[in-house]
Amino acid sequence: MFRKILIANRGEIAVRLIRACRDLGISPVAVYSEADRQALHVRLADEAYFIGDSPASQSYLVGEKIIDAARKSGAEAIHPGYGFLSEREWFARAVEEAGLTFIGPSPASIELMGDKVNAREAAVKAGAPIVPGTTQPLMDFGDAQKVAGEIGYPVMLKAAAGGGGKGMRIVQSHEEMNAAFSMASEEARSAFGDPSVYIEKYIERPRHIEIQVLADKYGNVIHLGERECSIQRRHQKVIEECPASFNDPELRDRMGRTAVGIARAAGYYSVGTVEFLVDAGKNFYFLEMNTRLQVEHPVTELVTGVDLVREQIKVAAGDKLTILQEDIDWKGSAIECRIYAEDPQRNFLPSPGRITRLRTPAGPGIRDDSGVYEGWDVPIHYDPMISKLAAWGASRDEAISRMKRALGEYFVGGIRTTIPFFKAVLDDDEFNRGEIDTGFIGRFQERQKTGILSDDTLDEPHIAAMIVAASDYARQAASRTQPDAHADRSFSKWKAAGRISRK
Amino acid sequence: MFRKILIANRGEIAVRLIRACRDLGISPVAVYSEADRQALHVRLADEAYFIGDSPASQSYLVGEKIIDAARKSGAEAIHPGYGFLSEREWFARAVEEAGLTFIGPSPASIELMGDKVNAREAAVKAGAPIVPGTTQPLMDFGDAQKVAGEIGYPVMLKAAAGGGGKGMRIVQSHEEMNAAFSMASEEARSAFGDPSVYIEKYIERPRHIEIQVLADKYGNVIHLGERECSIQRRHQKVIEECPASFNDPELRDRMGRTAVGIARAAGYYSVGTVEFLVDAGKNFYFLEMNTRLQVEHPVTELVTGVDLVREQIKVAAGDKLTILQEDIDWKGSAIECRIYAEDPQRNFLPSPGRITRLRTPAGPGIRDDSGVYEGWDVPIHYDPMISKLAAWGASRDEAISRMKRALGEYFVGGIRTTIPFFKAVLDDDEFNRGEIDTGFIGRFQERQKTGILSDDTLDEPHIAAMIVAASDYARQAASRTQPDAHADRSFSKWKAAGRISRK
Amino acid sequence: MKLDIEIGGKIYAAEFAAGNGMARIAIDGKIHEAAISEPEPGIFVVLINERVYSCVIDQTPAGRTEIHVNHDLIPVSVFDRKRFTGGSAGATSHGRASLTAPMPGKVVRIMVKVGDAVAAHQGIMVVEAMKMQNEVQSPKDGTMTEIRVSEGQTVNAGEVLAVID
Amino acid sequence: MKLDIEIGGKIYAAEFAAGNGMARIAIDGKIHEAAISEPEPGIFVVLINERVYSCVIDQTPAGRTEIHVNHDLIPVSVFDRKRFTGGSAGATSHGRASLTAPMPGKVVRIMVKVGDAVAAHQGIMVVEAMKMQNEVQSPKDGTMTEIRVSEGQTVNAGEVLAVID
Repeated sequence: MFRKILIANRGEIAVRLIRACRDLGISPVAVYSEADRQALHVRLADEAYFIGDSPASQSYLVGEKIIDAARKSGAEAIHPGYGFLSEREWFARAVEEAGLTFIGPSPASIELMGDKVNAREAAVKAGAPIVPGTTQPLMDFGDAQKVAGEIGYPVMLKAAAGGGGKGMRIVQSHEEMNAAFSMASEEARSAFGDPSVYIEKYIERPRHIEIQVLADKYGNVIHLGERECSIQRRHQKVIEECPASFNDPELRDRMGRTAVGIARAAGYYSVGTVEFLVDAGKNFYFLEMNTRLQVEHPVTELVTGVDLVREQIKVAAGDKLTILQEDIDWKGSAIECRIYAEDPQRNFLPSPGRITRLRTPAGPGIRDDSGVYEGWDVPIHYDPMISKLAAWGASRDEAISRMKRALGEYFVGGIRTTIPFFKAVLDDDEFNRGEIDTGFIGRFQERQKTGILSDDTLDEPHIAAMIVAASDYARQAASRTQPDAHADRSFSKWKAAGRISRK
Repeated sequence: MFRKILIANRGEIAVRLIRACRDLGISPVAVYSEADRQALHVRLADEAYFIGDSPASQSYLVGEKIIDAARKSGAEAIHPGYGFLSEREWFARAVEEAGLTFIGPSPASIELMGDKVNAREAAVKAGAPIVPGTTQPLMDFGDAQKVAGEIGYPVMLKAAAGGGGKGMRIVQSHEEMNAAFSMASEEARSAFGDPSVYIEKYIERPRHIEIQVLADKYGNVIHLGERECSIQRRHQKVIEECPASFNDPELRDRMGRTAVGIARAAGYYSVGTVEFLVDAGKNFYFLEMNTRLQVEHPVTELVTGVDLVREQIKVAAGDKLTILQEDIDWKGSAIECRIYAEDPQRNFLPSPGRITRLRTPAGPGIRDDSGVYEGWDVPIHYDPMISKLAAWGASRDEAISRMKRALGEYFVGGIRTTIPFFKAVLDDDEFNRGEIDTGFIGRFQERQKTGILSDDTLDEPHIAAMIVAASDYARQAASRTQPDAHADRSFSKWKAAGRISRK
Repeated sequence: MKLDIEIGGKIYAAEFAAGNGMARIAIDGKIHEAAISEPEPGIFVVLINERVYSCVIDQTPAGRTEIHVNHDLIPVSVFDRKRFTGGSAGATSHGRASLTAPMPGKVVRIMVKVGDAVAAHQGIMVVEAMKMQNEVQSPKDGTMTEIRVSEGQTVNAGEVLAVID
Repeated sequence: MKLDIEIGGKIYAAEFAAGNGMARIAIDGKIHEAAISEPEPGIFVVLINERVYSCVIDQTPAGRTEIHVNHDLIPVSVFDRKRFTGGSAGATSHGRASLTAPMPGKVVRIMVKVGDAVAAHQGIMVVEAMKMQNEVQSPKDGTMTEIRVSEGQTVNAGEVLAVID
């Protein structure tokens, strides 16, 4: 086993990886950019190396600097997390050439499966059904218009190198293609350093369901079942579940065996995710394979009890899988909400800035994988996700109830987050019935609009708000006239004197 | 199902019960004493009723005030938690007479099983083996000396009305009996309002293992396996595990069936715990039954996936058990550390006071059931437990690793806690091998004493401490000479200017 | 203390008194009483008829004071009656329109030049934050008279990016 | 800045300088350099040779400053060399002994009266906190000359309860 691992990432996933290292008795080494000097992952690591200016292109995407830091620290392995360099074949190769272990699949597997275009070809060879579309990156928007004309609108543009909704665009018509194509390639370049995009037929109201696979270097491949990731806005997942809300063990088995077949065909080892679209008739189509740890891995961990990061590190160290397919059982139900620094009331506009207050939820069934702390300035340079909140329950209903409770306890001050949005989604009937597809959020937002009622009466929460506002105002007025009387916690004096008379 | 439940408790268990209410869509009502005006359980409830002065005897132990608050609030049921009034038969009866539901067993069951002396008689009738001793409260210390002489020293004095180590004393000889008897009865009176104590043979190096039972009002009784609670200091549990470290399903089955038999004989419903001593030969002896929710219930919840508080509330509402014995399976391993406001370096002396800082752990496998927040003054009046930290892992080793990681993340400033003590215990070889009995802590403390080495060299943590101390000193010196220059976060200026030059 | 309190777009005349852990507010002649305490700085527990309201006073990065009651944001502002001047007169545009940054971020592309004619909803520039690109569009037909930022520049939320006449 | 720093019972002469996110300390002629920042008030991140030390400066209820490094308590005190007077001379007892409260709590029982002869390790009173009773014992043979508390009284940690001559 490794003694020291360098974590080539930031935010919540760096914290998650640091925790996995601690659980295995491995010393975690962090890297950080200018904007992340005081980041949580730096504070929790044993060592921390500065790797450059704030934009990822000058720090977290510079493989050379990261390998250099690994060498200096004496780390034997590099964990890339997700995003950044996690699916760059050249980086995996450079790590191995530097005599270090890349904690992920082989460079050859990344090359084959990490590129969406090659992956589709490989999946077809492995017998998996696919959605019609190109298997080659498009040259320009004219090329895109030509292909789209053949397979018929609507179509989807996707980054060849990426995932997570970046560089992804639905195109409804010939006319929209020009603008959409340039936005998609620019986002792809900005997010992954590669502007290539490809195209595929857009299937309406599909479920987005993925299979988690786990494989060692000796050809043992298992799957850990599905995750339902249909709840997306801007093609980015925001809520994930395990099992899928239709909870169909027979479908799980069929999809699982297909995913294992694809992984096997790619000579795959490490953790990986095979993504499918599932239509209303439960037909599934291979979408792509993510050759890395997935953001939403916690829901699988909660339901199977398998620590995916631990297994991934062990496999990288050359251990054989000790878990067989028949050891995997799925108990209860888990759900994850991605807490983003975004304003749900302003169309999910990014909301970076200082977190003035942070109260995180806890208690039965709750797991909070956070990358921030009170007082932290969420930078403009990186992904807006500040935390992943997950809830487990013996049933889907129990998981939802616990998630609602946890969202109620969660408070983030100073910036806007998606917490209020999730509260509303979890109260939604369609959601509770499990009627989920990738169009859910759009329909949900329509329902929300019609549901808003303006109410003129002052109820008790309003009275409470008025009392607090007036108290604050009075305190400030007092401190203007008597500056010395203004203590940090001057209301505590009330407490001291505060024998509240009651009947 | 109830719409509103009054929670007749405080601290972490009140918070736990509030969360259970939220999960069931029930409105939680809190009660609070003078010292608890700003307590976390008050802040998290929907309603909060003041019930008197700080000493429990004037607030949390006054049944009348609590029933009064329940009436005013319109609650249909009262949950007593553990401790306080949870095992007082008269209180359960008064609640029912007030037309409310007591969330616990029937008054008759409490009377029969809650009193340790009656319980032993009942257990014997149900065929359970018991430890030799009295079945009647002792009159005075002379009486105690007489009985102890018959069964042979060492003996154990125990509060007839209580649990949790209060009013418990090992007596090694005739001479110690006088002092021990009066301390034990006084503690019993102070903790439970009843000075009665009884006596039993003290079995050396036993394991303290208990079985969780769950029963409805229709005669359905199941058990949820054992908890290992041998790690005790001052006869109070501090670390609990599920399963027991020897993990013996056959023994679990035998003890489980015995516990179910005892519960059935007592006409028991609700959750309850049957405690046993287990000797080296895996013979078990009935100790007592706790007719309430147990402090350490989370480890059972983590391993079985059953929410015990939810089941308890449902049973109280008249629901039939939907879980059968064969539905219960035990997955992985869980461990709980009770975080006490006590100073482990000063023989666990109570350490009440202001919590100046609080950083709680999170991430995979971690559950923190806390009753406090940063800024809270831990009162002198109540139990010193501020939180229960639990970790789940696929194996006992994984659970221990995760617990160690979580303890490393946990920081409580301003007061002393048992966190450093737990870190040392979890690093102990005997503990890791599972060589546990109720004498573990004593032996562990002896090992610790011999292991302390004085080290004269300044290593990097010492240098870091010196730098921080010097920086703080310099800042204070600067603010004395230039008061205006002293901002709240003046070191942040360093950050702003802080481009640290690196090679 | 006489105050005007704006909540939900309506302004209420209020009379407020506090002390000894209690607060009293009269609104439209109706008196509301509450126990109030501040367990953590800026966090208040308000008890009205034994019902618990956890209130947080918070400052946004833009400097605006916000109050959350049981974690729901309630927009409320207080004016001293003596000082209240009757609503802040936001200067109206009179045909001129400013383009402002919708969020903190970086200007990654400017698609027009000063002097260009622009149409309503035409994309003027793209601001990127947190890997998301947002197109800032013209609110009206007109002429680009001023561009105050350049490509690559970091901007704050609300900062004026350009002016259209 | 020249300082004397006491750590682990030993006093070190140190020279300290800080600024621009860096700190430098010379101890016994050896220079240590660190990057230092304060992400939260009172919480410092100190990087020495890229190794991370999370340091918390904390104030105990008794008012003592404490430093925790990676959550382990490290007892350290700083004296300005100019002001340092050479160790606080804790007044020795000269045969008199004070009994102090070992923790905040309530006096629940006093077992002796003024004038009583007491023996070393004899129980003098019982202080209760958090449902735990602690017997306060006499440190020596002697006579109880003063009892400063009464049964039922609340006491702070370190408060003098009684004096034995």
